[in-house]
Amino acid sequence: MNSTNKLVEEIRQRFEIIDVIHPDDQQVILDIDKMHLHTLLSHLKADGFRQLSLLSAVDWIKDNIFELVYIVFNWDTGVHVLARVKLPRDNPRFRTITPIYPGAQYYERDVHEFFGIEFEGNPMSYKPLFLELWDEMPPMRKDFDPEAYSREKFPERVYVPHFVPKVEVIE
Amino acid sequence: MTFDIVVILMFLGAFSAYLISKASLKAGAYATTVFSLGALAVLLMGRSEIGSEFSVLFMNFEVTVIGWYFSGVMVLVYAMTSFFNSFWMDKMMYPGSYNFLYLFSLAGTLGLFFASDLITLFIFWEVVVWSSTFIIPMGKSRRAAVVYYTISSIGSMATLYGIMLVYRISGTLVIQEAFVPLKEDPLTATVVFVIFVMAGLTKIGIFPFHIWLPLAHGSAPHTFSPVLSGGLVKMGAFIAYMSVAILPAYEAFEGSLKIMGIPLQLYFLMILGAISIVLGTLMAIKQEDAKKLIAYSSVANGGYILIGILMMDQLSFAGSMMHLFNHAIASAAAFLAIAVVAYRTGTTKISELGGMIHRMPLTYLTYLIAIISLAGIPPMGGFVSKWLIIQGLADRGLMFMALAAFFGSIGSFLYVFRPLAAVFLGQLKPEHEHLKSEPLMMKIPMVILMVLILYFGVLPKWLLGIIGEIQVAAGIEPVMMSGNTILAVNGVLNTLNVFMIFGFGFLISLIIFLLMQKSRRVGLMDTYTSAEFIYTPELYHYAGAFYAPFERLYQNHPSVEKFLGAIAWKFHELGTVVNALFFSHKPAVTVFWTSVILVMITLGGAGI
Amino acid sequence: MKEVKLFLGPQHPGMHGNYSAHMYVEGDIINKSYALPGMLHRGFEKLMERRHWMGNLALIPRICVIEPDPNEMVYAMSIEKLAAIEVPERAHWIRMIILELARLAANLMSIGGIGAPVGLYTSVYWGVADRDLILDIFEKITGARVYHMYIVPGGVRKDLPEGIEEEILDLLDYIEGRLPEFYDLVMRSPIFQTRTRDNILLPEEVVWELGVTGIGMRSAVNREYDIRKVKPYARYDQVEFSLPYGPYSDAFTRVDFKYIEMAQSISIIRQSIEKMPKDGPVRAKIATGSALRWQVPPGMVYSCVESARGEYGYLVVSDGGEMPYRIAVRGSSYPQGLMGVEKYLPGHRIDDASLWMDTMGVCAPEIDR
Amino acid sequence: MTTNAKDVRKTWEKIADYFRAHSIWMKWYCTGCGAIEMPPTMTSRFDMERLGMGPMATPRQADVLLITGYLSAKTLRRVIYSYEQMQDPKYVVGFGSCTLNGGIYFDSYATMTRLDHYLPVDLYIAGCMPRPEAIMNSFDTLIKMIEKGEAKGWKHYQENHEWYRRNQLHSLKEVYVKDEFHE
Amino acid sequence: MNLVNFAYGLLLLLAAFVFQTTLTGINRKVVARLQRRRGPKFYQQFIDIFKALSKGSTTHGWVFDFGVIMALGGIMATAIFIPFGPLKAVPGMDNIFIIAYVLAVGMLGMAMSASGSGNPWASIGVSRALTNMLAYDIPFMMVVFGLIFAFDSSSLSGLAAIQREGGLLGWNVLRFPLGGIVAMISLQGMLGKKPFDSFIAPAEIASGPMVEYGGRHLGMLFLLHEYSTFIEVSLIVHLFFGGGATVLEFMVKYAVIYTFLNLVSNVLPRFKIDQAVTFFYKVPLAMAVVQTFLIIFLGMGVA
Repeated sequence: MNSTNKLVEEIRQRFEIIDVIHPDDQQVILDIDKMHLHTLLSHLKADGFRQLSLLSAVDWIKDNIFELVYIVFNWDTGVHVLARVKLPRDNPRFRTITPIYPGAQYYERDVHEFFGIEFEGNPMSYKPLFLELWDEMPPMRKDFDPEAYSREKFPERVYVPHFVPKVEVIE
Repeated sequence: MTFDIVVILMFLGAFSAYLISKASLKAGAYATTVFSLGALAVLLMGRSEIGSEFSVLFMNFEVTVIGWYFSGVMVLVYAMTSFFNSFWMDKMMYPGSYNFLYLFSLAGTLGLFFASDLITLFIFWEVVVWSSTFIIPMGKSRRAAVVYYTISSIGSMATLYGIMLVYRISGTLVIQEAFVPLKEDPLTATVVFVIFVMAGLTKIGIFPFHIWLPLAHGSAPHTFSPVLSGGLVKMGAFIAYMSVAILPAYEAFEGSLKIMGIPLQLYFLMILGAISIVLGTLMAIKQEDAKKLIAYSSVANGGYILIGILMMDQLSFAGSMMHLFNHAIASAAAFLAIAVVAYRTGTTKISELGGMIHRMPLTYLTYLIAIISLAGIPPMGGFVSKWLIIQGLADRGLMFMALAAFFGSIGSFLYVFRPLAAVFLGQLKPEHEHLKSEPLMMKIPMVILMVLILYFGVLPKWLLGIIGEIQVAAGIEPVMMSGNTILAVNGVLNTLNVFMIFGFGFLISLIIFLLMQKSRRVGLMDTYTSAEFIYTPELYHYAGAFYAPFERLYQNHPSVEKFLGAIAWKFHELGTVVNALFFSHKPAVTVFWTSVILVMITLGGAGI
Repeated sequence: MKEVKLFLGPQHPGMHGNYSAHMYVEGDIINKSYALPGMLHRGFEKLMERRHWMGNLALIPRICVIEPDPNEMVYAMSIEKLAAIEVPERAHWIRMIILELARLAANLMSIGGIGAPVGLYTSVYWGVADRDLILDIFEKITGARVYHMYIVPGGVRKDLPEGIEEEILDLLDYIEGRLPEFYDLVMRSPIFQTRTRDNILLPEEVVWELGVTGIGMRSAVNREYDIRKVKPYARYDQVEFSLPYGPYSDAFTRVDFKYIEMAQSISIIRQSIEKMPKDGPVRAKIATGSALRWQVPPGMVYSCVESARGEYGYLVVSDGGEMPYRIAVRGSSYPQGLMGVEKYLPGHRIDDASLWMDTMGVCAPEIDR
Repeated sequence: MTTNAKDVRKTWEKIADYFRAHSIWMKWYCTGCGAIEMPPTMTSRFDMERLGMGPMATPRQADVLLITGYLSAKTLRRVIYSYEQMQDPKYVVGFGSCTLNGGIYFDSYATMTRLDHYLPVDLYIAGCMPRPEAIMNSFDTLIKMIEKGEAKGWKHYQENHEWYRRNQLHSLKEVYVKDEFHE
Repeated sequence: MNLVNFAYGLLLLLAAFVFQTTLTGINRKVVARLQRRRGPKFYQQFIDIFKALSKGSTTHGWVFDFGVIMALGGIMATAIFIPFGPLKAVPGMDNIFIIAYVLAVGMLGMAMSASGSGNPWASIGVSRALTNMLAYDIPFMMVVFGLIFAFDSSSLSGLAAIQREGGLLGWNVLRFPLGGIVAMISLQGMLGKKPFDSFIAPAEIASGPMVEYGGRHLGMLFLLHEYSTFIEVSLIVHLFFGGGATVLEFMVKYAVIYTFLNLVSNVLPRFKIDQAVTFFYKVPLAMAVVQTFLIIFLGMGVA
C-alpha cells in the first residue's frame, strides 16, 4: 500500500477529496467534486498516469445521480486511479476531458449514447455510435427494460401455416 | 485539272464561309461542312490524275501519291469534324472568323501537300501555322496559343533556313531537284536533314518539341482538337517523309556510322521517337483531362509514325503510313466523342464525369472503337499498322525501339481505358441525370468514322495498295499482299481470318450467354458495398487518380516543361532585378546605374 | 469528385469480424476514414445487470470470441476482490495455464491469419489447424472448445483431468517445432517483408494519445509494459518470462513480437506445470448467499489482465445484491479500433487497410460488446 | 408451355440441382460468435472444400448465406441487404441458438430473436456455438436437401415477400438506412 | 478458312476446356496437400463452372453483358489460334504478335464489363490489372522479340519445331536460360497468380473486377479464366519448352509447368501493385534486355 498511500497523500494536499477507497493495493478510488476533476486528471497525467483506461458511468437511480468513473493508469507503478464524480440525473452535463486525454473522445460518445450524459466541448459525442435509429431512452439507464423492448421490437409472430418454410433442426 | 480547282476553291470557300457566317452563323458552319465534303469528293474522284502538275500565280504544284494520300487523310478529318462546328457557334468568341480560319487552314494543308517547290511549301506552311494560331485561343487559354506559336516558329525558321541553304547549294527550289547535289556532301546533307526534320518534329510533336501538343489540343475549341490531332500533326510526318525519302537520307548517309544497318543520324532520330512513345504514354496515363490525355497519346503515336518513316523499309514504313491514317481517324473519333460529352456536360475533366453510356450509347461505341484502334487491338485498323511496324522492327532487330513500341502499345491500354471507365462507364452523377442523347448531326460523322476504322482493320487491302504505290514512288519495296493476307518476313497476317475467328468466338460466347437463365436488371446503385448503404452515386465512382500507384512511381520525373518553366522563371526574376535597378521611382538611380555600366563598357573597351 | 467512398466491412473479405471502416479514398490513398462499430452490439453491460452473479458466468466469455478466457479471469478477479476470497494455490496455476493456452491459441490464429491480408493463404490453413489442437486440450480440460466457463470466482470449475499435463507438454513441443516453419513461410518471405517493413507505423506519441496497449504499445515505447509484469495477477510474479519491446513499431515488428510472445507463453506454461502444486483444492467457496445466488459485498473495483491485444479490464460495481449493479467492459482494442481508425488510418493505402486492422489488433466484438 | 417443354425444364432443373448441391459457394457473414468455428471448418482439419464448398468474396457470387450467430438490428439490415443481392437460387443457414430463438441474448434490446421472421432459413444448426462436426453434418444435410430440391427458401421469400418485408419494417423501421450519422 | 476449320476449332476449344479444367481440379488437390488437407474432387472445377452458369444473375446494363460476351469471345478466338500440340485449327495464324494482341480483346471486354458494373472496387481492380499487364508484358515481349530475331519466325508452331530439331538441348529455356526465367516470371504475372495477383486480392479490394458477377456472368468468367490460362501456359510451352510433337508430350509439359507455378504461387504472399511494377522493371526487364542483347549483338544461343 506504500505507493498508493503516498500518492493519495500528495493528492490530498492539493485537492479536496471527498472520499478515498482502496479496493486493492494497486488501486485507489477517489471521490471528487466535479469542479476539480479536470485539474486532478491533469495533475495525474503529469504524474505518470498517461493512459486513460476507461471512462464509464453508473446509474444510481435511487439517489437520482449519475456517477462518472474515470480510470487512469500509471504503467510504471502499475497503479490504477478511479476518479469518480457525481452528476444530477435530471440534467446530466459535464465538460469533456478530451484536451487532457484525447482518447476519451469515443468513451464520451459511448457514455452519451448509453446514459444520455452530455459532454460539452466534444461535439462528436452527440452522435450515435453503436446503436442505429435508436428511439428509446438511453438503454443503460436503470429504468430501461430491455426485455420489454425486445418483446415489442422482435415479437414472436404466428406463422400462417400454409407457407411455413420447412425448417429442419439437426443435432 | 481538278486539283488546282480544289486549292483555289478552298481559299474562296474560306472567304465565303466567313461572309455566310455574317448572315447566319449556323449556315456558315454548314458551309464548312459542304466545302470540306466537296474537297473530299474531288480528291477521291481525282485519283486518276495523280502525277499532274499545275501552277497558280507564282506557286507550282505537283500531285504526288504521297501528297494525295496525306491530303485525303487531312480532308477526311476536316470534313468529319466540320459536322460539329455548328454546335459551337454560339459558344465561340469570333464564330465567323472560326469558320473562315477552319477552311483557310485546310486550304493551306492542301497546298502544302501538293507543293512542288520549296517556296510554295513554305508559304502554305505559314498559312497553316497562322490560321491555327488564331483558332487555338478561341478555346480556353491564350497561353496555349503562345506556346504553339513559339514552337511552330522554331519549325518555320528552321524550314526557311533550310530552304535558303538548299538554294545556295543547288540553285533551284524545285523539290525533286534541289536535294540532288546533297548526296555527294554528307556533312551538308546532315545539316539540311537535321534542319528540315526539326521542322517536322515540331509539328508532329516529337520529344523535346512535344510540349505544345497537350497545351494546344487541351485548350483548343472542342471542334478544332480533332483536326489538330488527327490532321495538322500529320504535316510534320509529311516533312519528315520528305527529308528521308526525297533527300534521300539512306543514300546520303551511306558513309556514316551504322547501328543495325541504320545510319547514326537516323538512329538518333529514332531514339527521339522512342522517347516520345514512352514519354507520351507515361504522361497520358496521368492526365486528368480527357482531351489532354488524347493529346499525349498523339505524342506517343507520333513516335510510332516517325520510327516507321525513318525505317524506309517494306514493313515498318508501310505500317507507319497506315498508322498515320488509322491514328488520324481514331484520334479524331475519340476527340469527337469527348466533344459530344463536353457539349452536353460542359466539362472534359475525367473525374467530373461518369456513366455517360446511359445517356449517349453511340458516343460510347465510337469512343470504344476508336480506342481499340488506338491501342492496336484487332480487329481494328490500328492493329494492322502496329503489327507491321513491330514486324519491321523485329526483322531489323532494333530492340530498343521495340521496347518502346511494346511499352507504348501496352501502355496505351492503360490510358485509353481510363476515360472509357471513368467518363462513359461507372455511376451516373445526379446532375447528369437529365442529359439528352447526342444530336443527329453529331451521330453522322461518328458512325462514318466507326465504319472506316472497322473496315480498314478487316480489309486493309485498298489502303495498303495505295501505300505500296507510295513505297514504289519512294524507291523501296512495296508491302506484299496475297488476297487478304499481309506477307511479312517473319510471319503472315490475314485480317479477314482474324475477324472471322473473332466472330466465331463471339458467336459461341453469345450462344452460351443466351442459353442460360435470363438476368435480372438492377440499377447501378444496387451494387456490392460491403453490405453498407450508400446513397451518393458521385461518391461511388472511381475516377480520380485512376492509376495512382503507378503514377506515384514517376511523379518526380524531370520534364521539358519544368525545365523551360524554370528558365522562364529565371528570366522573369532577372527582369525584376533589372526593373528594380534601372526603373525604380527615383530617376537618379536609373541615371547612376546607366552611367556605371557605360563607364564599365568604356573602360573594358579601352582595356582591350 | 475525386474521392471515392469505400467500405471496408462489415462484409468484406479484408475485415475480420462484423465491423466497418468507411474510407474516403483518392486514388489509393485514404484521405478520411471513420469506424462504424455496433454491428456486434448485444448490450452485454445491460444483460449482465439482469443476470445473477453466477448466471453471468455463461454470458461473459461471449464478449470476445477470439480469446474468451481473459473475460472469465477479470470477472473472477473482481468478485474475489470485492468479496475478499482467497483463491487456492493450485487454482492460480491452473488459471495461468488456461490463460496462456488461450493466448497461444489467439496468437496462433493471428499469425496464421496475417496471411489473409497479404495473400498467403497457406499460413492461414496451417495456423488454424494447429490452433485446433489447443482447442482439443481445452475440450479435455473444460468440456468446451471455445467458451470454457472454466475460471470461476474462487478458483476454477474443476480440477485438471488426469494426465493432461503430458498432453499439454507434448502439444507445446509440437507447436514449438512448428514455429520455425511458420517463420520461414511468412516472416522470411522477402515479399512479406517489403509489404510490412517500415509500413503502418505506430509512433510513441500515438500510443499515448490513443491509449493503445499490448504489443502495439510495447513495440513503440521501448518498455516492458505488460499487465503481467507491471501488475502481476495469478502467479505471474513467480514465473520467469521476458517480453519483447522496442522503440520502432512497424507492421513487421508487431507480427514478429507475436512469435516471441508465443515462445514466452510456451515457457510460462511449462514453468507453471512444473511449479504447480500437484494436488489441493481448486475452488474456494463463495462466502455469502446460497450456492446459486451469491451475494457480493457492495463496492466498486476495476480489475484487468493482459489479453493478446492488451489491457483487458472490467469495472465491477456491486450494491450487495444478487446481481451485479453495473459492469463496464474495457475492450483492449477500443482505442485503436475507434479513434485509431479515425485519426491514423488516413494516409495509408487501401492495400494496407486490411493489414492495418490486422496488425493493430482490432477485434470487433470487444469494442461493440 | 407444352408438357414436353415442361419435362425438359424439369430434367434440366434436376441436373442443375445436382451441380448446385455439389458446389456451394458461401458468403460467410461473420455476424457473431459462430464465425469463430468457421475457420476450423474451412481449413486443414475439417476441410470443407471436400464437399465442394468454399468462401466467396461478395454476395453476388455466393449461393449460401451463413448467418453465424446473433444479429443485432444494425447487422440485420445489412444481412437483408446482402441477401437480396444474392442470385437465385440461394440458401440461408442459421448458426447457433441465437438465430433460432435469441439464445442467451433473448432479452437484449439490440439483437433480434428469431431469424426466420426476416429471412427464409433453410437450415438451422443448434448449439452455442455449433462445433465444426455439427457444421459439416449440416452442410451434408444441406447438400441432400438441395439435391432433392427441398431447399426452396428463396422461393418462399419471393412469394411471401410482403410478409417478410412487414416483419422487417416492424423490427427495423427502415431496412435501407441512410446512414451518415457518424460523420 | 472454311467450315472444316471452324469445326476443328470448336473441337480444339472443347479439348482445351476439358484438359485445362481437369488440370485445375487436380491442381486444387495438389495445393490442398501442401496445405495439409484433402481438397475437393478432381472434377470439382467442372461442377463449379456449370453450377455458376445454371444460376440466375443480375445485370447492370447492356455493357455489363456485352463486355462478358466480348471477353469470352475474344479469349475463345485466341484459343483457336493456339496450336494444341501438333494440332492446329487454322494454319498459319499462330503468329505470336497476333496472339498477344488478340488476347487483349478479352482483357478489354472483361475490364469494360467490370467497370460497367459501376462498382469502384471493380474499377480499382481493373486499374491494377492493366498496370500489372504493363509490368509483366514488356519483359516477356522483349524476350519474344529476341527469339523472333534469332529464328526469323514469329509462328508458335514454327518456333516449337525449330527447338525440337535440337533435341532436349534445343529447348529455348536451355539455350536462353535468362529468357526462360523471365518468361516463367512473366507467366506467373499473366496467370494472375501470387505474388502478382493484387488485382483480385480479396482482402484489399473484395476480389476486384469479379465483385459484381454472379450466375452466368461468373460462369463465363470462369470459362474465360480456364481459356486464358490455357493460352498463356501454351505460349510458354511452345516458345520455351519445344511445344509438343505429340499431343501427349504437349500435355505433360503443360501440366508440369502449370503445377509448378501453382505450387510456387501458394507459398508466396502478394506484392502491392507498385511493388510488382518495380520488381518487373528491375529484375526481369533487365534480364530480358541482357538476353535480347546477347541474341542480337552476339548471336549467343542461336544455332
